[in-house]
Amino acid sequence: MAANIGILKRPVSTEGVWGWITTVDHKRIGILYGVSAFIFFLIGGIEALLMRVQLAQPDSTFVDAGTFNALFTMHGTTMVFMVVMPAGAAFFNFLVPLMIGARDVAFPRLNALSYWLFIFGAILMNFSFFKAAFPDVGWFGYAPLTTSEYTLSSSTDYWVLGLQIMGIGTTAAGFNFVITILNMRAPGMTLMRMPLFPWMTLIVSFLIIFAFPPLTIALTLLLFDRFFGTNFFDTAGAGADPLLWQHLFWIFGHPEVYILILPAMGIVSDVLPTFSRKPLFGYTTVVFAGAVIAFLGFGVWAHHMFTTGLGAWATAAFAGATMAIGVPTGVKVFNWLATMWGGSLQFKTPMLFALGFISMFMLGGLSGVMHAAVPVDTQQQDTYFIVAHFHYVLFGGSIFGLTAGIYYWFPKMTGRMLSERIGKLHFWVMFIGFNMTFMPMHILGVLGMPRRVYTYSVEQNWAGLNLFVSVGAFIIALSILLLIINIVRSARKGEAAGMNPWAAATLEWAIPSPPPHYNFAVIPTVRSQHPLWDEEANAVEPPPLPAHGEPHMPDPSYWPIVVAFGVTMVAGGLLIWQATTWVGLFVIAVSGFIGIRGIYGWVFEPVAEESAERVHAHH
Amino acid sequence: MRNNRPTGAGNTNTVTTPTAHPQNLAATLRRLLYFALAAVALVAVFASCDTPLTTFEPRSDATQRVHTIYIFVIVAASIVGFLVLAAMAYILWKYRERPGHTAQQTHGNTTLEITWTVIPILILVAIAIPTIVWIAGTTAEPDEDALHIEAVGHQWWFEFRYSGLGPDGEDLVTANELRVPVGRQVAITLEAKDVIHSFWVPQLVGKTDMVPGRTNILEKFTPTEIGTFYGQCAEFCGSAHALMRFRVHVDSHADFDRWVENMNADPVPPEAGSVEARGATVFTNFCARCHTIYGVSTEEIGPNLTLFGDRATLGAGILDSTDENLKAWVSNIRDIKPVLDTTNAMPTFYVGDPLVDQLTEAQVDQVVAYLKSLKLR
Amino acid sequence: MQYLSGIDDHRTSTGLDNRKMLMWAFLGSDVMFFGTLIGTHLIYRNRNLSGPQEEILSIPITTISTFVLLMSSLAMVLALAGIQRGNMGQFRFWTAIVCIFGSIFIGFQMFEFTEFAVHYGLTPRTNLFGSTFLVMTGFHGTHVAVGILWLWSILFASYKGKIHQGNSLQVEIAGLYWHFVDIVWIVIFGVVYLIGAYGAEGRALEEVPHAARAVGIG
Amino acid sequence: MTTEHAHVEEHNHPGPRQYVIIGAILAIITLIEFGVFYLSIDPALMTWIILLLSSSKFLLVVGYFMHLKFDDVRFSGLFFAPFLIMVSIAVVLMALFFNLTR
Repeated sequence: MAANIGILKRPVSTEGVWGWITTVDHKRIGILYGVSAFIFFLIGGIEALLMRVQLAQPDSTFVDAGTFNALFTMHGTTMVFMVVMPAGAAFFNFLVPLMIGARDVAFPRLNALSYWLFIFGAILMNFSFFKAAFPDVGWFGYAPLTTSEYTLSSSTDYWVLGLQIMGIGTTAAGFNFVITILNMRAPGMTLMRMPLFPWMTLIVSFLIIFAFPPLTIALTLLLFDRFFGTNFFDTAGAGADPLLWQHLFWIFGHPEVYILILPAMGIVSDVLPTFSRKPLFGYTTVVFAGAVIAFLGFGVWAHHMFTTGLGAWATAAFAGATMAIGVPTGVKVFNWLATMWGGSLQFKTPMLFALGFISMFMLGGLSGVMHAAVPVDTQQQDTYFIVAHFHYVLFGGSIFGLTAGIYYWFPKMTGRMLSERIGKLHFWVMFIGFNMTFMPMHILGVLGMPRRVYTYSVEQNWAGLNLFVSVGAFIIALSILLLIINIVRSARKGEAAGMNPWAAATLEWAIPSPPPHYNFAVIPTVRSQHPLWDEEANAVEPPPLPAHGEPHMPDPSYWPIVVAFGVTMVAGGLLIWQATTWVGLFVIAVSGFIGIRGIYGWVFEPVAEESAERVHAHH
Repeated sequence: MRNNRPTGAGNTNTVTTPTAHPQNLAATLRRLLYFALAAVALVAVFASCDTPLTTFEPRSDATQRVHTIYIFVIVAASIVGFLVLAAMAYILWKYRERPGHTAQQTHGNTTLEITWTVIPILILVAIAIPTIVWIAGTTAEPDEDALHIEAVGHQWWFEFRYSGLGPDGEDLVTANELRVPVGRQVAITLEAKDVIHSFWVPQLVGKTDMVPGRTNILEKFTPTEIGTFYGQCAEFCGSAHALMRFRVHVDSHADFDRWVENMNADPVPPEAGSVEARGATVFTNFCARCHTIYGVSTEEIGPNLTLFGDRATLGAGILDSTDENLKAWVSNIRDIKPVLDTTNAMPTFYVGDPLVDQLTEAQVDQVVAYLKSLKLR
Repeated sequence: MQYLSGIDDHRTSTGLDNRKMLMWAFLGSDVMFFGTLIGTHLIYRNRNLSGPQEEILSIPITTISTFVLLMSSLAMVLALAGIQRGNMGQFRFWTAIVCIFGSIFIGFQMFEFTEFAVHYGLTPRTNLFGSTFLVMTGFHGTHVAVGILWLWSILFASYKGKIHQGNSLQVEIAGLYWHFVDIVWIVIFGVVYLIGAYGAEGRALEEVPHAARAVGIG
Repeated sequence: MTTEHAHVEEHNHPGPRQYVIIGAILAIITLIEFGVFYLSIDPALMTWIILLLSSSKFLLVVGYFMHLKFDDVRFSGLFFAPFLIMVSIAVVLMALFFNLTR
């Protein structure tokens, strides 16, 4: 019925490259997210290594100032928006429906659109490398440095548009997971029976849909300034206040910090009980603490701006709110420790990474409390102490947590185990490399080394520590190599995982590995927080498919990628417009049409082709 | 309902993988300890070096106050960190998987959880109190006899304007090397010409941003020791951000007064026919388009160069003020510093290419000699 | 753990429809979007260095356009009430009214923007007021335009039999969006126009309508 | 399920008559706002009056036209939670930018 509306025939095959491009299966989209994030992780890592080579010795001329500034800008932007967030999204996508007992997310095609917008936005931003140069204004893009008056190249345009497109995709994903988790749970899976990972996904999704609009606005204002000559950040000519950008950016940016860390907290909260062989200690408290962190996260943005002259009372209030966030965070750490107390701890690789997460994240949290103390912040702000702090939170926290997730769920995703031997080696090399890299940065910060400097002079006496740090960075790189080796080895000769290799408690382990495309042959009914530990079905094969065959699943669709392409090319047209007006307008018009056509095609395409009749009859 | 909670290995679904042996764990912990000791030793080595931007050697009342809180916070955080890590190590050791040991199926304990909610609150309150007292202290009015200075950030150098100390009661302007007397309070207001910069002299005063369109107030400070202190722009401000440095010379009262007097006095014209005199002509014809020397020129686009011969550095504190460096700087600033080619950027004067050069090499030498001759009397 | 068989594919945990919940979540997110835009406008008030600002806002004209938008909202609920009762004629009539009123509102806005540009020389490039005001109301206008497009599409689809009493939820969701656009305007009209322009320096007294002066509130 | 749900809802929904009444109230409030604008009163008082009138219009549309008054409470949560966050943020921002915190 719908096929004749579209100019594109409905894809029917799930095989081959087109199968992946048109897929709406949450597991495949999850894998796409994961693989993309990993590729960008390598790119962002190489950027970091280049910076570390430059800083390994004083007055180095390995790269010049402009290149270095581009490197740290792209390293930050890449790691935040193209690595940790999509890596989180990879786990959301693959696991949340499995963990809550659903067959897919609430809006499978919207889910595909989210991925394509993310990847197109990321590619657009990185494309600046071929066109002008990488953006070099910092991942925070403080105005007025980003206005065309002070940024002569078009690289900042790529940065703005790329972020904007990724932001739209992310927000769409946020909507999807809010609805999925609220609405698609299996019977009996009450909110307070959900594992911690879907819980944290829910909270993160709320953060996304409420925190991204301020960023969207900030980017839009900047975009209008750069493209159409508005005055939002024109301090000299129009009397604008550059702090507007900082406020809007951090109103987004601080919740963003929790968007980056909460998924890792969710992973660890599910990994720990499995390898402690006992339930999470104080489930309700851990859930509640996550929610409180998220809520308070909207009220502390100005602590990124203590040195901008906010005024005494505003500073005091934001300092107080910031310290308050330390409380639920601390409670989580204590609850994790108490989860292990009295357990029977199995030091498998995922557990090691989870332990790495707890210890390193806690150190990052403690240094965070230090600069919540405003006087201390006047000395620490914009020094390597801050760099050390947020790498303890985002690398020691997010990356360790996500790696725990990789080792924990890789068997579920692929059906094969990763090597424990290489995995443990990976952990220790990464743990040591991480601490070698970032622990000395605390000292560098105390010794006054500012962030974002491409060079420093001999007389500063920072050379020795910097060399040490750079060596550490390469040890981290080595550990990532071990991960790659482990994955390749597993793909070739990894042992079969079976349904539940870790004897874990949650629903995703009740189905075969890798899961069939419909996830659950029959939707389970849940009676407790630990269905596979508490109930009779433990260690029992899932029921066979019912007599009427496989459940109806949504069919693949071209429209998500068509819409994403249209949106991205509108941005591309804007970029062309700056150089050649009419060509740009033409591109904008054509791609705008493609986008709108895509939306119409999407709207009038039934979710699943063969069930079109049935759906129609249902209404 | 049968409780099938697995108690470790032996579950039907478990793929048997080698579990960590206690010996391995002990060895690992031992290795970790060595690593930590090595790290501490490293800190000791590097902390003993002379690092001019260190935040740990306060030389003013302001940084001293901050330092006290800094140390308190570090000690508090270290104790908490150590205790939690120790507890974690104990738990990992005590409850490691071993034969005959099964996990206790606890779900939570309200009393415990309340306890470890209250303890962080108490610690944070203990940190919040000195913080808020300190913030309240920053709102105090400056002393009656405070030295009022306006610092302006430019891409990429610092301008310092002493209120009312200049010729005819106007501002006395200097650049990149701030001079203040010891023991007298300094009250600095901060502004910026183009993008956001940040004023920071770690040993004298914590940083505050210089925001275009705003006037920020730096924390008032009283230097307690004579000497030269290093400053650095602490907010990313474009390509040469790393090279935007400055110095603060804390002088005795007598030296400071002598400097102010000299700044205000008309410079002695160089002896006619000397190299310096020819340099002065070059200066008037070229450099004076942007640079002020009191009594010689008035444009304020570039840094004020009065008494330049007494400066220890050039180029916003990035080079020692030697003849060779100055010559290279005047010849082609782009060799030294990444400069945005805006209208306010310093031109390239000499690269040995007649099509580009505005000056000859000899003229560069002359202007270098002239600038170096502008010294205190 | 038990397995149920024959679960309805359309069952949801909360009993609420996914799409309707999506629209509410989207509106929640859009609150942040417009809140930030309006907030930006408010914090940049009175920072203009030059050029016209709030004194040029025409309250009488905007009151009329506000009224038009409010009435389109009324038409929207009447259209929904129609389709929910299976009265397609009522639904189509009121939906068309919504689209027409929405278009009139857009017309007012275009008139306003043109007036500002031609008579007062105010464009987004002129000053901060021009930038914040025009971008904010421009985004609102874009939302209105999208709503009109959406409702026209629904109206056409209803003639093709694709919108009927059975899926009136489609209309309800579009309606939620339309009402949201309306309440955003309620806020903009109150905060930006009325409070913003009240007592603005240079506001011409002639602007007070005769009717208002006649009843003594001028 | 959707149709069934809609029918259940309709029982306590207001009908076209109530909608027209609400519409009339909205129009009257708008007229009052218009009148208030031409009063010569203290700007602060005027601000509060307009805020009060606008929020009552806001609540009428949200409550009746958008059915939030009769619909599931979770919808109200999805809408008013960000609303409260945004209002608080805006108030704080205005306090900061108008230098009320110095």
